[in-house]
Amino acid sequence: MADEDVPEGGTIVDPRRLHEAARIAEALVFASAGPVSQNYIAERLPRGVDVLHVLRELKGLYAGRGVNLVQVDDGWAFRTAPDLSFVIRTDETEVRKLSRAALEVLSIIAYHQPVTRAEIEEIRGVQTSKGTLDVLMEAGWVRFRGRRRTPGRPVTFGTTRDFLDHFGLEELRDLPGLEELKGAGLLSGRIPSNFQVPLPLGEDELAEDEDPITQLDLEELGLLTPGGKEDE
Amino acid sequence: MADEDVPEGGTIVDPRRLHEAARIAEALVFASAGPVSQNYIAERLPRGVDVLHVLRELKGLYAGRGVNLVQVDDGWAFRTAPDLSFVIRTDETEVRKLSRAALEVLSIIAYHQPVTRAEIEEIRGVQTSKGTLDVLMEAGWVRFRGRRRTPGRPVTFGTTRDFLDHFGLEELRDLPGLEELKGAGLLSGRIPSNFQVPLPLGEDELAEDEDPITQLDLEELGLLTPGGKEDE
Amino acid sequence: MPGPGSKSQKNGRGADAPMEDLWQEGGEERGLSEESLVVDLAGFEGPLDLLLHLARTQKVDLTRISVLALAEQYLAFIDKARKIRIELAADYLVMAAWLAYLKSRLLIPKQAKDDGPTGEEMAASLAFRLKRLEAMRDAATRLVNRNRLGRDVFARGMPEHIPTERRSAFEASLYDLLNAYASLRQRHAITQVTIEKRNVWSLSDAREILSLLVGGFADDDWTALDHFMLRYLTDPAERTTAIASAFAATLELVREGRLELRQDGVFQPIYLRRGPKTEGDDEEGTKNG
Repeated sequence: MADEDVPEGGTIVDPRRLHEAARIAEALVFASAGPVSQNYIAERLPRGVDVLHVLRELKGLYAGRGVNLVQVDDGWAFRTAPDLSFVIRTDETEVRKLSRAALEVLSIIAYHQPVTRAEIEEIRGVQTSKGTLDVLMEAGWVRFRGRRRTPGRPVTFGTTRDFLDHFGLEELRDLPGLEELKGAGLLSGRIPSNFQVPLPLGEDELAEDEDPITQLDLEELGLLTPGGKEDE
Repeated sequence: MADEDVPEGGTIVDPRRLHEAARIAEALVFASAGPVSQNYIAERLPRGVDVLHVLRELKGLYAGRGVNLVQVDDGWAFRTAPDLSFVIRTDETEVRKLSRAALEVLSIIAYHQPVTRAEIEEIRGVQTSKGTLDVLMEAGWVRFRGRRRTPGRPVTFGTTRDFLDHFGLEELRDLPGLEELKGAGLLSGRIPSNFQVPLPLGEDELAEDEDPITQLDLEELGLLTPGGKEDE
Repeated sequence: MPGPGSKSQKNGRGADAPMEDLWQEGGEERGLSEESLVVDLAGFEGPLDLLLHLARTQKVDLTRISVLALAEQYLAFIDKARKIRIELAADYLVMAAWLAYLKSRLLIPKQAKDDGPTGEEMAASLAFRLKRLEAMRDAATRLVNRNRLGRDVFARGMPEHIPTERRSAFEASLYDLLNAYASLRQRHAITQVTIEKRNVWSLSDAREILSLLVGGFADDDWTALDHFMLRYLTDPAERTTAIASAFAATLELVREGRLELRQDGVFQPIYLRRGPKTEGDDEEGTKNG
């Protein structure tokens, strides 16, 4: 109180008004996408309130807490307390959004499983880069299911239990069908009458022309990632 | 971490440790824009600390401030106090505008979930135009929930945590007027027995048949909109 | 960050802000005014919406409306609409038929051995549906007027960290997945559409055929275009295209002097006969196939 600098018109000292001013300053700094300048805050405080006083009070209030009010460049910002960085900066990798291509491949695998890579490419009409399938395998959503009993014995892909968990599905049959995709507006009415959305085959069932995949197959195909990273 | 003196299931009451736990919780929630789940916080608190206790204390601490701690479903988030919106809102702040139909569908889904598309249409008496559900799902407020265990296994819709977050609801039970609507039988799909319409003619004859009108009856009566007819 | 020059002081929306303000098509006129029964269905979302609007004009609790009076109002409305030839969607007519039936059930005493629902039950179910729809609309209004994130309350503007409990390092929602699948399949479905081959007579086909035929005409013999097309066309689906192309071809042949045309009046048959330049001069154009 002693070192208060008094602006024109005198300083408000009414605690209720000061509290209100502090609330405003607090909310402004919190919601802002960058440090907020002192002037910007001052313009929004009740007339006659000393902005610096309010901010210093706030700074003191937050000093011992998990979040601190700090002065950055020309403005004010909230930052988590430096000593708590160990909780915030965890070992987690940053969550990445799945790319459009990966989403497409994943959805084809989900609906058309068991499906071979050639079939995926046929449905998409473009070549699928190796990386896309790798990403989906790495995410733990896609797995090798078996091998098709056709020349070349191509590997078939399917989805995993983690896939169902992540997308909140109880079973594959819960994937919306043609009518439901239309009903939800995801498919427009302008589709040919012979258009079909397949009913995916359950995870554990093997298709008639499908053999289960074996460890040997995986090794033979060179599909095992270095370091024996396969989970099951 | 090293709280070996805490008995199984016991809770820490040492104020210093509680304060430390509060700081961590505060920092975790503060650092994130979206709600942080209670489990996530619990895993990062010192062992033996009752996470709910800590969060409730924090909630009380922030209650009168410019930033409040709010609960959203199983998560916690800091939000600016609603009464300060006038200071924070800028010309750029724009929330998604919904069409009248979309808003109606959204509230039907919120109050009747899990609900099928046919049921939504039955309540509104019109077919849901393509794109209405699509818009709601894209906004992240509505999701496919599962399938109804009835013939045809229709897909059901429900709301998301983002929906709760956006409309400032802690949980679905906080939907405005939910209890009254339930009490009035308006959410059950069945006509409550007290829903008697006095006859303009003053007919005395009482119906012997006291069964409530069932969904099946409504279908027979043609009261159900054509929405469900295509379900093969 | 809140930009300078924000002039937000005044537009703080209270909880009682009218819903219309918040709708996209806010302030849209309803199709019906209470006094003058102006027939216009544009503002209504189906028959139930119209009925609800009519019921509100009774200004009583929906549990106590006179369903009979409501049915009559609706039927009167539909009649009026039909009189001035407004095209009514089928569901409005279905509702009208049902209400007419309901009316008869309410007016005629219940028969002793009648298994169907009584008029009262039917009326109750209608009143219930109206009440439920109204309740949902009220709920929507209350919902939209709540303190909304991004409008009334705000999240941390400068998040430092996105917590995740997902073990997977990738994020995608079911909606993203389904949307990707649906648009992919749709894209390909459309590119693969094969338009059914329509049997179309091209102008040159018609010209060729006509030229051949004209050769067979006797001098001064008028032949109706329709008539000689009939000889050729067994498939009725082909007729329109054939006549159109043939007529265009005749005009071309007339210009070249190979054909003459005659029509006695509007919509009368069109007659053809050989023109002055037919004999022998086949050298250009007519036959190149």
